[in-house]
Amino acid sequence: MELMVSLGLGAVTACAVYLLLRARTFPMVLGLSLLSSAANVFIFSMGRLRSGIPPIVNSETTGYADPLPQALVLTAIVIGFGMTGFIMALAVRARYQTGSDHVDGMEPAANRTPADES
Amino acid sequence: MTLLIIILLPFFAGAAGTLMAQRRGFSAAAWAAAVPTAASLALLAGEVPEILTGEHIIVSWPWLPSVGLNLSLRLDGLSLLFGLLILGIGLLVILYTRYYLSPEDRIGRLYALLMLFTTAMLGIVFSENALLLLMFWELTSLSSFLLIGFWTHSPLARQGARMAFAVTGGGGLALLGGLLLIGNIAGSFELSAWFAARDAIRNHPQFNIALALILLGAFTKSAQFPFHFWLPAAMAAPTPVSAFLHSATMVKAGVFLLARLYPLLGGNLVFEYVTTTVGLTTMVFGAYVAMFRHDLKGLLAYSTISHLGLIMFLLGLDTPMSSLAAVFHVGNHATFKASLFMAAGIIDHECGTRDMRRLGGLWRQMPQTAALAIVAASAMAGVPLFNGFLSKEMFFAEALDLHGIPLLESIAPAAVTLGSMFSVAYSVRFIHDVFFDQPHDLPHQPHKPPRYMKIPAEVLAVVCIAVGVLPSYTVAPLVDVAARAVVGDSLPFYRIALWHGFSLPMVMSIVALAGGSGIYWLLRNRYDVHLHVPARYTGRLLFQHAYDGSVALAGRCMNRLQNGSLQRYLALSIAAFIGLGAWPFIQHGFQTGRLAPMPVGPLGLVVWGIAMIGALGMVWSHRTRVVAVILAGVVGLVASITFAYFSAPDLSLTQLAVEVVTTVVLLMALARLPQATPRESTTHRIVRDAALAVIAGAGVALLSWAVLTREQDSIAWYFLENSVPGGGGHNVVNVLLVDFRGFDTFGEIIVLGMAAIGVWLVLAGMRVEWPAILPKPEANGIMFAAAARLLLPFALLVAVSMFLRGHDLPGGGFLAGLIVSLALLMQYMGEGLHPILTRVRIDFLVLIGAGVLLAGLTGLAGMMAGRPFLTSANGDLHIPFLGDLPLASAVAFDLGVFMAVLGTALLTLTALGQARRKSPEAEEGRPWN
Amino acid sequence: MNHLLAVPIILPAVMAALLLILHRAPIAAARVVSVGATGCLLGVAFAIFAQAGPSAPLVYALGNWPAPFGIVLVADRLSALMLTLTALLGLVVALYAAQGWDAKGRFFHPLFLFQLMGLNGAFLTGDLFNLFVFFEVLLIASYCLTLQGLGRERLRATLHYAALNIAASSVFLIAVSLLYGVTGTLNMAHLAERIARVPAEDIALVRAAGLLLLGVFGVKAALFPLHFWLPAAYSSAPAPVAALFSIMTKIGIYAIIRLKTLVYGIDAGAVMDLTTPWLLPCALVTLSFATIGAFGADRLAIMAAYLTMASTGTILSTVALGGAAALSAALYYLAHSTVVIAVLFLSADLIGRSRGDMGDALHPGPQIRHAGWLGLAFLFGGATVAGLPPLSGFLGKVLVLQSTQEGSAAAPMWTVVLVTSVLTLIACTRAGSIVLWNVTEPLPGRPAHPLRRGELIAFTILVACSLMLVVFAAPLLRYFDETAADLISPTPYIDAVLGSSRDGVIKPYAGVSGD
Amino acid sequence: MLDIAVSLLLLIGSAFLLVGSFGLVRLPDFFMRLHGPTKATTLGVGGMLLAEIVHLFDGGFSLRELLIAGFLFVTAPVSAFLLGQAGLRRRLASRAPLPKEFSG
Amino acid sequence: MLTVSIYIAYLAIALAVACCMTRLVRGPHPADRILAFDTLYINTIALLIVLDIHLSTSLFFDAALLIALTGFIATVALARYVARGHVME
Amino acid sequence: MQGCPVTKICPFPILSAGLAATWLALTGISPLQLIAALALGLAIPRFAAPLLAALPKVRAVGAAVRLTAVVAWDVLLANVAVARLVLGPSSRLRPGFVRVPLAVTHPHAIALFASIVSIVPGSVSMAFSPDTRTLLLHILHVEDEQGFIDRIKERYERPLMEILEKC
Ligand code: NA
Ligand code: NA
Repeated sequence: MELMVSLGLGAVTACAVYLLLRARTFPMVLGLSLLSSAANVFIFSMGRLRSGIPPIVNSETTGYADPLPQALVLTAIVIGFGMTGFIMALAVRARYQTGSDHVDGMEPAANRTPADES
Repeated sequence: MTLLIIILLPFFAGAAGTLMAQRRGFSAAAWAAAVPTAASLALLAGEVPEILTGEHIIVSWPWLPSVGLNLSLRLDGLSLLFGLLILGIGLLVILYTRYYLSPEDRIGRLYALLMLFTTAMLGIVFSENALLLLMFWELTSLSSFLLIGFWTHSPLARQGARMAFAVTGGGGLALLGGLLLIGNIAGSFELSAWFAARDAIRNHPQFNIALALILLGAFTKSAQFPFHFWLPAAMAAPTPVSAFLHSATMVKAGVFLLARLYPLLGGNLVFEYVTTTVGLTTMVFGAYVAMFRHDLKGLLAYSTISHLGLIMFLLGLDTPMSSLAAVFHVGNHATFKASLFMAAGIIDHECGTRDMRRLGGLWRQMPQTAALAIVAASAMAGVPLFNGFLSKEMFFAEALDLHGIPLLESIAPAAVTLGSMFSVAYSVRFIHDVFFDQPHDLPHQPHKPPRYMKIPAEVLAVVCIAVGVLPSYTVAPLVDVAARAVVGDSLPFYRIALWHGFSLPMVMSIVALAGGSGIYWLLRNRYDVHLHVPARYTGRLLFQHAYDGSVALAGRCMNRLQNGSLQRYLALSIAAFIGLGAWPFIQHGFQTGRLAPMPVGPLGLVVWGIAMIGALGMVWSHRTRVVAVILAGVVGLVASITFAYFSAPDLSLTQLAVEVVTTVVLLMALARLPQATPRESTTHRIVRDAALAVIAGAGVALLSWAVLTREQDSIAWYFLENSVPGGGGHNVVNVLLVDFRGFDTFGEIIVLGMAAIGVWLVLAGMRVEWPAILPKPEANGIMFAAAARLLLPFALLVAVSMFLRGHDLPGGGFLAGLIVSLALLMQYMGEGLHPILTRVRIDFLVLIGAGVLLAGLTGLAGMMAGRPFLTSANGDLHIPFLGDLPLASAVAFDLGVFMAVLGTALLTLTALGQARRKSPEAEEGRPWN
Repeated sequence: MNHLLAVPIILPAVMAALLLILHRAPIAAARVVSVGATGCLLGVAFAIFAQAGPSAPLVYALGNWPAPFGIVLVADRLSALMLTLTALLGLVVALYAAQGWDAKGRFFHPLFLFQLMGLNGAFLTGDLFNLFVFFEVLLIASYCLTLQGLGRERLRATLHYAALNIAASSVFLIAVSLLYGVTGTLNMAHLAERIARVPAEDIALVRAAGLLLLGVFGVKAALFPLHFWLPAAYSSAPAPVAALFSIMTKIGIYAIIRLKTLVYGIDAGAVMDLTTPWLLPCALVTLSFATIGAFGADRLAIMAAYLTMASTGTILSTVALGGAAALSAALYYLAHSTVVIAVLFLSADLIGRSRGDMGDALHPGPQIRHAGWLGLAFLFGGATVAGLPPLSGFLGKVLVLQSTQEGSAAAPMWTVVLVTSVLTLIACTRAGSIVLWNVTEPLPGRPAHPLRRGELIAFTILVACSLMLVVFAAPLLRYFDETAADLISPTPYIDAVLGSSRDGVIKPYAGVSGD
Repeated sequence: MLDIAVSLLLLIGSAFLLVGSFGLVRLPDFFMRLHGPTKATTLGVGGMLLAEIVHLFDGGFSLRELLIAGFLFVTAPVSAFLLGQAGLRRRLASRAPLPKEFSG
Repeated sequence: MLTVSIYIAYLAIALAVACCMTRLVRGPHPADRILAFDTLYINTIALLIVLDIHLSTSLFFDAALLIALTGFIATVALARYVARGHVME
Repeated sequence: MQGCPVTKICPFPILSAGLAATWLALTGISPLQLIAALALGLAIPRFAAPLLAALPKVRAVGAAVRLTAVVAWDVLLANVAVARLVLGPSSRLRPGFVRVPLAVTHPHAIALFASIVSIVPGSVSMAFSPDTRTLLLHILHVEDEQGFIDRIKERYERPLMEILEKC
């Protein structure tokens, strides 16, 4: 099971990185969002994997999964959500302002002559 | 203390005074500058008798002992000579400046800068601490920069200023390096300590590097070939500045430095060889070029270069008398060159040009000026009875006395004679072309210069003659103590006199005078020097090309490297992270742990399959963006199931809710973006990105695999043990969030709130506050609207339940906030944003602020009780007949979290919803059809 | 219980929250709150500065949970120094922005206060994950502040800035949790102990986490090749924000110092010297790259941005060489560069504003108003940053060179530092002579943006600070030496955080509650 | 006895869940596939929820599982309706002739 | 008996998920994929319930409830987006 | 009705009861929770009132229960029928769009009717005409179009009108 989680995590990370490197804002943001999901699962996995023993203290159960990474993931999920929303809005505004959704704010044709920037 | 006053007086009294006095006119400003300078001079003069006895004074105040920087000053013969020169000529320059400047010039500024320079220059000559010396050294470069650029409107001035600063300031940094190296070797920066540790320093392996750096500093400052080019360019400065800085004083700083360090450096073969070679080359080269300058100041500049070379040559030689000659010539050159500059300034001032091709016959209009110039030029040419002759004679003698310097030994006598001939030639040209030749279209008829403008030059001319005729009664004692400060007491018996009998140097002088006059005659009549066009590849032009070229190159480099491409930045960053992460495993190898893995169930396989398909599908289909959003939802769902399966119900719930909100946010953004991604990546880029992606993915997989197979040691037991007794909750994750690590959560809701504010800010200009026509309720909308309305109260109920039980069961403020947000989102979607916003008038910003404030105040409550921030309190409230109601202060904190999350989600959704869509239909396209 | 440590975090947070609640109130109120709060922060920072010096590090256990279980705030000399710098800069920026910049965007003051909270939190926290949270606080605040006033360039720059940093945040999470996975703790002092005793088979993992953290902090510090976001973001940010950002790269440097000297600071064989093969070359390349950038810059603000990066290169290359003297020099240079870069950004703004449409572009333009004062201001900034005596830059450079004289790295270090100094000097003179001297047209009749008194006060405070770095160099250097000594031997820090008895803090995690 | 009831309900639920999802693959056009989830929802999830209710029986029934059913019964038709709208508006391929007047 | 039927249920759910994934991958139209996504949500609810029965807990109930309550919002938003090009007026 | 204290405190009695029941289902029954259920049942509708104003009033509870039973039964039967259709050869299927003229007028009643039709396997509500007088259904297998329309109107629409629109 651990191996599968690792492999899945690796696959998601790889896809995230690939999307992150795209030239348009939308896939790039999807990549960021996916990357933060991967990071979340990674944090979670650092508490090791335990099935069926949530860290809710009661008199019957004696075993509990590690609660600390869970708390960290919760924080990370929420922060990741905020960041995704923010950068998505940024992408929307950049498109509105520049007319292009290229991550560099202009269509690649114009991009080939860097001299005209200065 | 006197020394310190001498140094600081010009700047602190003079600079401030002149700036204040300039409103009252030029004379007031001049007095304000002159009085402190004169005071300094008087103070210094007071020290003369003591120094002439051979004493020297060292005073020291600690400043930064750990750095080795102390306020240590030294007054000995050498610094006395230089000090008198600086202050004396300075005083004359102040007077001269008063009449030189035009009424529109800001004389206060010029004086203030001159005063700054005076202080800096005095600082150099009086420093006993090498670092202190360097500080003043760089200050002279800075003030020189500002003085050359005084006429800011002139491109030549700006260029000259920059060039001078680049060369001398850069040399100063090299000098810094050299001094630091020696300081480190010696363990101190006090010069006396260096001299004491002379042998240890010179035997240190780093000594040669230090020497090279020091020489670099000295050569740049004293305009030695090939660093000479800044000095002619510096002639764009006002003439008083040229007279003061660029002939008499600042350019002598390099020479001074080597003289000052002579006890340490002298006799070192490298030092001797390099210095003499560079000096001699500079001397001949400068003199040669000077003959062909048409500009008076240009001629004088190259002449200065030549004479500096001469002094440098003398300093390099390892004989006591050569050093004496060097010191002597410093003084002589200062007097005649300053005088010549002043004369040139007067001519320029009265005729409107400095071009010798146009000037001529001024003997008649300004006989006094002509007489002054002839005296000074004769001194420059080395004519007997003038001071220049004396030192030049010594120079010839030294050049004939080179022993043990292979090549130079044979070349030097010829070279010095040749150089002197050139020197005579340009001196003759100066006098003849200006005062006796015929003028050619002068800009205006020359008139008599003001009386007081000539006085400084006259004083200097008198000095030239007095020293030339009666050396023993004038400067001989001063030169003697100065030379002794350089070479110590090894000075043999000698006599500075006009007549030493008929000797080889005498012959050389005669040859030089005759040959020089002959050369001038040839230049005039056979070669017609007035038609000469200066060479194209001067050092100055080369520098300018190099300068412009490197600025452009730097700009181009940056445009290529820092090219504004996020893709490149990200790729490089990811590659860097991969390298960093992989490095330890390359060093130490990769090891998995020994923990037995959990068995794989069919369920695991299925979920794993969904994850793989979802993630890979996102990559595969990312061009059709809405599909990528769907698949992102799938991946989120898998994450949620994973959390649920591996005992993290809180995570699972939060992930689910967040995923839904994220999907909606992504779609709302997508509605304002193109619907499809064009195919534009080159194969090369795709391969590169895929490679990075696969490696990064593999890395993360390996890291997690390595940890998942290892035994775990952790502090986590503490939370399980203390959650109920200390935190008052059974849900350890929630207790962690609101209590053990409540501080994280406090920061996190602030992040969240700011993210929403960011969304609001970013979209501010796109906002449609109120649509002109409210969209009509659509028939097909009633399905969703009805469901949304019906679900609202139940969703609120579920939220309340999740919130209240959160401390003991999965749930809590985050989740409740998200559920309420979703419930309201349903209303937005069902009835439209604006109708709902009018009915639910919540200011989300206030909600966020209130949430943060509530969380913060809950934390502060603990402080009121004398406990740290965020200390929780909990207990059971007993209600009769009903039972115990568990209460924890953390619930209030969680309420703050709830409010902040709610405010954030709603603000984000509202801001996105209100943002204008640019012609949605036009952009919609239908890529998926 | 010394509540002083919590104040630099709570005060700005609460004030910012209040300002959000009162966001419809006139901006004057926000200005008063903002300036007042930063003033208080400065006082508190000084108090901490005074207390952190003589005694062992101050420790504050949040929620009354003992370290390493709960989150602790720790103020040692280094933290106190950073707090003071932040507060100082905060006050200056608040004053400067209150003259009108803050009205160009929205929510300047709450965002600004949250930014200060994030900075202070990052400097104070003793917990690695909490450091992540504060990084996020200060990052999101900085994104929003960079955006103030919007505009094409800002949007693009912020998008790049945010994208790179959000990606780096994921790496941060991975690295922190990896450390937790291997060592089972998050408290930095405790991590130091755990890492020192890590079994041989875990060394690679622990180092990998450390190096990933180095990379993450390198992004914040703008260390080559992770620096790419900086020039555009800093040069397009509003001036007061850019001035505030001069402490933002320092947060990365601070974290790297902590990482190197505390978390990986105890002698632990192979794990020690985490940064060795990487930090020095990267820092030197950063310095060179940045200097070339400043040299070829076509705007004052871009030049200032590259000079920010150059200061990172100088400081980190010094830190990389290690040793108490080098650390002390690095700290002095850090303090110096924080102040002077703020000076540069502010003077670029003042000059740019007085040149009308030409702005701060390095092209001949109109005569600037108040040329004397502004010229002096720029001269001061340029001379300081170029390392001209007797200003703080000179002293910083001397200290850096002196402390890095020994060893095989000295030659490249000295070469790069000296050559880049020359280039910086040339770049500054070039910029100054173009902007201040090369005037194409006389003074425009009506000044678009007059100089305001508050701006001058803010500016003067900065200049005074820079001068005080020279005047009080001796006591400051003593402080830095002590700080460096503290950093070199972290045991007292660890003892102060963890207390004396710490057996059984870590247990094999069986997934059961202890009894 | 209870186990048998639970098993039975589980099997019924599973069967209809599978049929619903199977329809998703099997049926030829979008509009026909749209019928799948309703089956999966109603008898599929419904059966399983009943199974759990019975499973948790301890003298009284726990009714909270009914909440899931209730929410699903409210939401599933809405999802289907909006998906149908999407199909109509985008005029997806359909075996039954698409009505003109409803696709605007 | 119960165990066997639980495993049968798992198998059925696995097959159902496989069907969903097939449709999700094959499309052809985004609307098809949304439909598959929605069905996946429902299958997940079923899975969570069976897990509860299997493990005799109610750990997964909350997640199932939450999906039932809010999962359709994602579906609806997606469907409306495909239909009209936006999520809300 | 205006000013009646009961309606003022509890404007949506059925909703309140449903909420209270839901609360108890979620938390279990105890004295404390009973009070909480009551409080929330009353508070939430009041709190959400601005958004609930258009909710229809239920007039006939008995009819509602009957309708529920009818629908449950139909769902059961239809599931089996449709399962056979799905598993059988798909070429045999005759899908079709069917227009159902609506008698109910209240938007919620219309929505409820459309939902019920969707819940019962074999038919899915697709769209309303702009005047909401006609409901478009997609039928998986059309045999007797008019009979189908009559049946659903009789079995679902009439009771709905009785429950929601009898005023
Ligand atoms: Na002439
Ligand atoms: Na919770």
